Amino acid sequence: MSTTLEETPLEKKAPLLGLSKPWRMALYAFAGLVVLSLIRVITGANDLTSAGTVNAAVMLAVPIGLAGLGGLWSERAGVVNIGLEGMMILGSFGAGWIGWQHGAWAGVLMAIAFGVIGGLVHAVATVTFGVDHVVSGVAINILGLGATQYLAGELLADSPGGGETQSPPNSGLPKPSIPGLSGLLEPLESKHWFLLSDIAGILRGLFTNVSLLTIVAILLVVLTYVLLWQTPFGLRLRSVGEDPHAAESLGVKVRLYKYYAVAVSGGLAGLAGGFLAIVASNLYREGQTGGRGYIGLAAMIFGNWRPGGLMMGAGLFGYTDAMQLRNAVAVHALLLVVFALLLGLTVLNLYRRRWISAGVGLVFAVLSLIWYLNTDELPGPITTMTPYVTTLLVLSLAAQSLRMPKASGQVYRPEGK
Amino acid sequence: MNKLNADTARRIGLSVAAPVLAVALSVVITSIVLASAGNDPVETFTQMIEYAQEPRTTTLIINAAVTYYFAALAVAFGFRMNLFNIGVDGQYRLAALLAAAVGGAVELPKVLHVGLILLVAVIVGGLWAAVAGLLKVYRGISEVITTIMLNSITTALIAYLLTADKLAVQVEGSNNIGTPEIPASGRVGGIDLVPDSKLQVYGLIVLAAIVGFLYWFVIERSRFGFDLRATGRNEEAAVASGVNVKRMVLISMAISGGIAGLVGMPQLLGASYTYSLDFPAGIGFTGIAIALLGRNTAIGVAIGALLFGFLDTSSQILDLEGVPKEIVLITQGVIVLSVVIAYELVRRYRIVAQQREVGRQLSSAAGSEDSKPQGAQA
Amino acid sequence: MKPESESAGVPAVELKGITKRFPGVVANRDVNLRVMPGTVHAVVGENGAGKSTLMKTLYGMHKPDEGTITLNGEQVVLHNPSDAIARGVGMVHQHFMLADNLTVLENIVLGAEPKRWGGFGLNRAAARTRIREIGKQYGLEVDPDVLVENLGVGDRQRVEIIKVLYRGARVLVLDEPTAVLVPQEVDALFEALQVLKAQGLSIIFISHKLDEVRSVADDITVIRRGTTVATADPKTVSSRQLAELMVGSELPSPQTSESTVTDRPVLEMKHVELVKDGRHLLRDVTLTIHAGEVLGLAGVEGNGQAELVESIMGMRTVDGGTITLAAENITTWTTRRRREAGIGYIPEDRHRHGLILDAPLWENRVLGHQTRHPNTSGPLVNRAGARADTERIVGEYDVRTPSIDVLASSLSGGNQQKLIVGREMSGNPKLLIAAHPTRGVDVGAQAAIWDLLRNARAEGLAVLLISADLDELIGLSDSLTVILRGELVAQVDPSTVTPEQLGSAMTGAGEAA
Amino acid sequence: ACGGGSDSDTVDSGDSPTSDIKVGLAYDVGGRGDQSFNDSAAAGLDKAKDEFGVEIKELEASNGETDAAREERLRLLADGGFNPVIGVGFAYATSMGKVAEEFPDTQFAIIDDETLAETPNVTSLVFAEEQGSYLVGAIAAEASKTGNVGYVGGVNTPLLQKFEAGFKQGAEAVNKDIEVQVKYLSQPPDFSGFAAPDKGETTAQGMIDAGADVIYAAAGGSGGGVFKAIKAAGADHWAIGVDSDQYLTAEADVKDIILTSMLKRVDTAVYDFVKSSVDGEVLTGVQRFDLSDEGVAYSLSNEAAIEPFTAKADELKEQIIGGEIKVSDKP
Ligand SMILES: Nc1ncnc2c1ncn2[C@@H]1O[C@H](COP(=O)(O)OP(=O)(O)OP(=O)(O)O)[C@@H](O)[C@H]1O
Ligand SMILES: Nc1ncnc2c1ncn2[C@@H]1O[C@H](COP(=O)(O)OP(=O)(O)OP(=O)(O)O)[C@@H](O)[C@H]1O
Ligand SMILES: [Mg+2]
Ligand SMILES: [Mg+2]
Repeated sequence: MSTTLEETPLEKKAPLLGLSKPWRMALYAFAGLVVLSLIRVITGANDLTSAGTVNAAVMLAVPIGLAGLGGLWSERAGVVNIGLEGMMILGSFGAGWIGWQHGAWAGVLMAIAFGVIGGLVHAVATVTFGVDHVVSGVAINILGLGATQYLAGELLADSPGGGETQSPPNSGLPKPSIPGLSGLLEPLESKHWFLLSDIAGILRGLFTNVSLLTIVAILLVVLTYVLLWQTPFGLRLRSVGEDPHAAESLGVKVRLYKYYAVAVSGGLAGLAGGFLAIVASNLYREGQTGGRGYIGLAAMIFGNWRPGGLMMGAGLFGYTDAMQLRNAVAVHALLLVVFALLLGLTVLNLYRRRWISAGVGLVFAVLSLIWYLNTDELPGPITTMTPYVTTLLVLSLAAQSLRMPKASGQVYRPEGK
Repeated sequence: MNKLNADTARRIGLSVAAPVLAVALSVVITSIVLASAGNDPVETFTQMIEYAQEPRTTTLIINAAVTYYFAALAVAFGFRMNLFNIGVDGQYRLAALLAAAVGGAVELPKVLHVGLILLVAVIVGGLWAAVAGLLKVYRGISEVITTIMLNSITTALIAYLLTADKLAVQVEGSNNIGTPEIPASGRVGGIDLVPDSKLQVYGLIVLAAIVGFLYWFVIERSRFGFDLRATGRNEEAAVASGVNVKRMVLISMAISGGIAGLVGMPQLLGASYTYSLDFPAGIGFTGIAIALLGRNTAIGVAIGALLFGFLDTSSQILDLEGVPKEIVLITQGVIVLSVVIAYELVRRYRIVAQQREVGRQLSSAAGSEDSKPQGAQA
Repeated sequence: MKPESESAGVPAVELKGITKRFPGVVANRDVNLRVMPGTVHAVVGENGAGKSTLMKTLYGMHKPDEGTITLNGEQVVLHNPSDAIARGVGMVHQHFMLADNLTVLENIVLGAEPKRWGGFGLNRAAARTRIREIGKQYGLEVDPDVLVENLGVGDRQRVEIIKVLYRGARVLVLDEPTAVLVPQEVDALFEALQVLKAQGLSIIFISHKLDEVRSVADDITVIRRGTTVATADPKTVSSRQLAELMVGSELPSPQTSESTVTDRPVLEMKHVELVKDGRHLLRDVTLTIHAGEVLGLAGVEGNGQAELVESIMGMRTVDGGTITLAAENITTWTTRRRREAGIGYIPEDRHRHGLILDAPLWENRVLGHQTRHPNTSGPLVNRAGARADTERIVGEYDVRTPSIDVLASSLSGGNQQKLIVGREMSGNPKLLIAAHPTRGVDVGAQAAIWDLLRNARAEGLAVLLISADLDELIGLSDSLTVILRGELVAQVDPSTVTPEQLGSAMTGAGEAA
Repeated sequence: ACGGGSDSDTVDSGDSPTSDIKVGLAYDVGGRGDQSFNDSAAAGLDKAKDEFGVEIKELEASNGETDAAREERLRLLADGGFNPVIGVGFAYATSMGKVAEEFPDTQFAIIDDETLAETPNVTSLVFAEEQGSYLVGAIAAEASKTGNVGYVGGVNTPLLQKFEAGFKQGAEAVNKDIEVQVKYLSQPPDFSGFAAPDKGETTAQGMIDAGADVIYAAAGGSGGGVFKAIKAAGADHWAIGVDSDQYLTAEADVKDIILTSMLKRVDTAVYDFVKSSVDGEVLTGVQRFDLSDEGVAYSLSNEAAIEPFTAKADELKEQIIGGEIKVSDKP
């Protein structure tokens, strides 16, 4: 018999130039690089693609990415995790507290352990007691803060070089480079040639002074993809986030998988905190996380609950944050990048016949160009907005096809309970 | 009817059970934490309670609660239709800054002056929140992301505006910087609400009460509130019933932001008269916890605000007595959790009870064939 | 009717003395069921009779309070679905148990995944091969790599069955599998069942459609109020007799009496177009419904019925054409304004579109009538008015509930539906859109709803009826229109058409011929 | 102010350290153990306690708190018989104004604010940060080979802007073509800029990449990150510390790149104030600590490194003390 599927074909976007997805992404990336390079050459803001920027971007992106990854694990199993921030705080404290006494790796493990504890509290509340996920998350944020401050008072107050609000420094972790690469690329980068120097800069930034924990973080993203999308374990975990009753009817132990997921989520958030206290700086400090848990959550939504997208979200955030911290001139040049981006999107929207989006995009494009042309540098405070404004801009102009796991945020009650 | 009385008694019993259970649970957990670090829990609680009873402290608690109340209502308003306004923090700070700037720049008759400041605050808060609403409605971006981003953008914006060549004045000899002081006509005097206290309760407590009442009235009694709650509970059904969800999102976000705009007002008009670097921050986040604690109802939120006010204020005495005052944060977190756990347990019990009732009615109906049991409680 | 059959051999399934109590309800009381291998065994009964509960017991989803389960002669205790699956019992639930955002393959293998990488990885290739094999073997073909959300109901049904077969089930429980299928799909399903039967599988089949039951089943067990009251021989029993066994009352029929159609048009749609991303969801739809007329809209799900309804309701903006209600052009009106102008709407999915499950009944009464007397006065909700009117509906429409303060979620589906019907009939509507008004509703409630529709029609209401139940459609409609790929492709006369003819028109088979 | 650094001995040191004076001190956010501003105050208090045997009570502030909370903190101290009561940080200005009125017999002191100069029982302990910063600015310009120096501020407040202003003027006094890169790590009320070594490092790295070879880290706990970046940049790159002598307090592996530190002797101010109270001649009014009394200064502990620049710095110092150079406190 005929199926309805053939009669009502899927809504598919016209694929650009008939390319498959990976190639399309590569094409977009390359086009982006060309534009960036062009703007760098025009404005002379060499920091746009310098090794230093890329390196700093990675450092700033990792904790956000890890927190986001934590959010992803949890939400894929249907549990919203607003408590990432609290779990990160716990992690940073765990790392700082143990790190200075027993070494950085011990600190990392403690960060994960503390995060897992936070995750388990969340799991008990949301899975066992069926508490609203947001409420539990908010409570965990308060608890994470309170517990660390309390513990710091008890455990760090009399430590050498530490105090109630900070731990003594730890030894940190090695930051290896690919030998010889930097020397090879640096001359090329410093020529500031179109495209070639940019590629050299980016490669040099990516492969020199990379903390071991950064490598771990990237492996975790890959591992997450493999685990969640290529194994039975992952299928079960995701099914729990999509339709727990269907999963249950096939014998999947729904609550158990939720527990796994939320515990891993906590561990990853804890690791994100640990990264701050071991790699980004080498001590715990009160207030160190600075809302990165929330940003991680945003990066996860930005990335459409997928590891790859999440990495892009965190990367975008890290890149723009690095830019504003490092170089005011480059931030100013970013206005031109924004202009180019908006213009590109406008063209795309015209191609797709989305007239209103195209119009709005064009207006903002022109505005950013005018802004660029009429200023030499952005006022200091304004530059600190860069990552946030960019995120909003990209989100509001990109096509919206975000889809969260269907049962995310729903309190699951087993059949017959 | 006897059964009715029994029912009412049980209902009241149940609604009291949850909070009592919750408070008990959080006291126990806090005590364990305290005791494990060698602090005497009984003594600690006694100190806090005794301290809270001093007229001066009572006043402080009420004042803290007034501020929290606005914040929590702002968050709760969004929650009632499933909007998570994490941006109350940014909204109130921006609103307070601009309201302070306007208030400090003009001289008007008292009522007009105060009214103007409040109006500016509400409008600024509302518009700033509406940005998130617009992005949600027209670009489909989750308000969770936008409001998080807007909070940070607000901080940068305020830093930009709060300089001597923009909205602020630099007082000689001060390392602070703030907007020009609001003249007397724009201030709201305190009220001697607590006997024997030299301190006064914020005059804007009256406004808080009014807003609380309006909140209840609009949500529970008005058509708009019905639509709002319907949307929050089943958006698709609301759409089918004729609710324009996009409009509702925009309006609710704006109203939530408008209430958020009032958060800074007790402080601004009743105490500091200027928006300066040390203007209180982070109240928006406390508001989230209190809204959830108070289950998004006007009364519940008021109680939650008082509870948080009590904990925050009396933490000071702990410091003086050498007990780590961070314990209060732990108590707050535990309370939020245990309240919802307690409510959840009671809710489960209630549903089971209700289904049992329906089941009983149905089987008795089936037993007597076609007799209809409807309207049993008419 | 025949006495307890004493056929030879070991039964595939034997349930003895099963009792299952829920708080306040005895869902099953001393139920006995005996299913022989290689047979289709139908279980029938009213809504809430306890059929699903019994099946869930057999599937290990809950444990019976009393009684025993014997599978192939071996008495077993099932702690969870995995136990049942391991013993060859598979169940297709009344409501689809499929995760929309997972692929067909993922839905099928979930919980019984083929492994690779030394047991660590998910072996999709092996799964794909196996699914194709099953497809060929039983005639249940479906693309393993599409997302379930893109499937129509027929395909979903097949996925559910493959899911069970994939686990090597020998006993297949189908809980109301045909409620949402068109006749052709039902035929296809029954063909598949014959293949399964021939291979020695046992099938337990639950349905409210008694004709189907008689045509497909080898044995029938009737459950009434939680207990088995009779078994019947499908070859000898009539539908009417079966129904009487189920409810102990006369079988209602959807036959309309004489026509009440007037020449006063209520709803007119002219050349209505609905386009999304360059694709026509509705194309040149033109129709008229008169006062006192029931217009039946037949079509396979997903051919534009929902879009048509949503266009009339104003939940979608049309891209062309006009919609007129009682001579007023309402094309650009909001949903609320249209409702105020007199459109009632019984949505197809009551839980999603019709009710707020965690609100009390009286608030659900207000829903959709937020701006109208007696629910509201001015900008305020009139609680007293709304409550009084809810009492009226509960009384007039026989909604069985202890109080109007209970949550809508505590009512059974049939009673929820009656509440919705009552609500939508309130406030003198001119037009009623009724989408699947009796879906999943038992014969008793069904009859009541049919009566209500007939009465409304007699009072001059125009009704747009959409139903997958072709008997209902043919029986109630004054005129019938077939929708296919967003176009109205045929007009048929309900007094002469048969369900089979209608079915072919719906699938375009008639068109091609 | 009464002269002398923290190492000047006092007459009381020989006596048995008991005193019936109770000193109350209310910290700024961060509290004791912040390795920065608050710790400096704590050091002065500890010293006074050791030497005079005064009883002390320290209370902590919370993030984002209201004036009412600060008020209550001061009140609790005054009410508890603590006299004098010290408020660390300008945030106490408003609250101290009110509480001082309620307790006219208690002597209060506030650090970093002089708006209460007219209140008789409040002593203002303020510093000429711009003067000290001027000197390290000059040193930075002298030490820079690239003609490009950096200023990393923790949080963008008027107080930190004084550091920036002094640094710039000092640098320009030595080399009028010098390029001074300026960056604040956070904006109030986000005070994380004092606690974000990672951001300090990123920012410093950016400044170095843009040509800076000497960076002044006026960023509290974030300074550690700046030192790391300078260390990583290799020879001929210098960092300048702030508040305390960071050559002595920083982590061992970075200390050698700390050229000098701009000392802001909060400890001295607290100590002197408590001492005056013990002595029965409590300091009142505005107590300004500047170059002339070494309330602000630049440190000499990295002897070999600073040696080439002391001559010029000392010359400028004399000119400032002598009034020939006026250092503005606005950037
Ligand atoms: N989990 C449960 N908790 C409490 N009562 C339940 C539960 N499940 C079913 N019931 C009750 O058991 C009775 C039998 O329900 P069941 O779902 O088995 O009916 P059914 O025969 O499948 O009806 P339908 O034809 O509508 O599917 C119902 O009256 C219902 O109230
Ligand atoms: N999980 C459950 N817990 C408690 N009661 C339940 C549960 N599931 C169903 N019930 C009760 O069972 C009754 C009937 O439920 P059920 O969903 O089987 O209704 P139905 O008549 O089959 O409706 P539908 O036609 O929508 O399937 C309701 O009264 C409901 O209260
Ligand atoms: Mg059923
Ligand atoms: Mg049912």
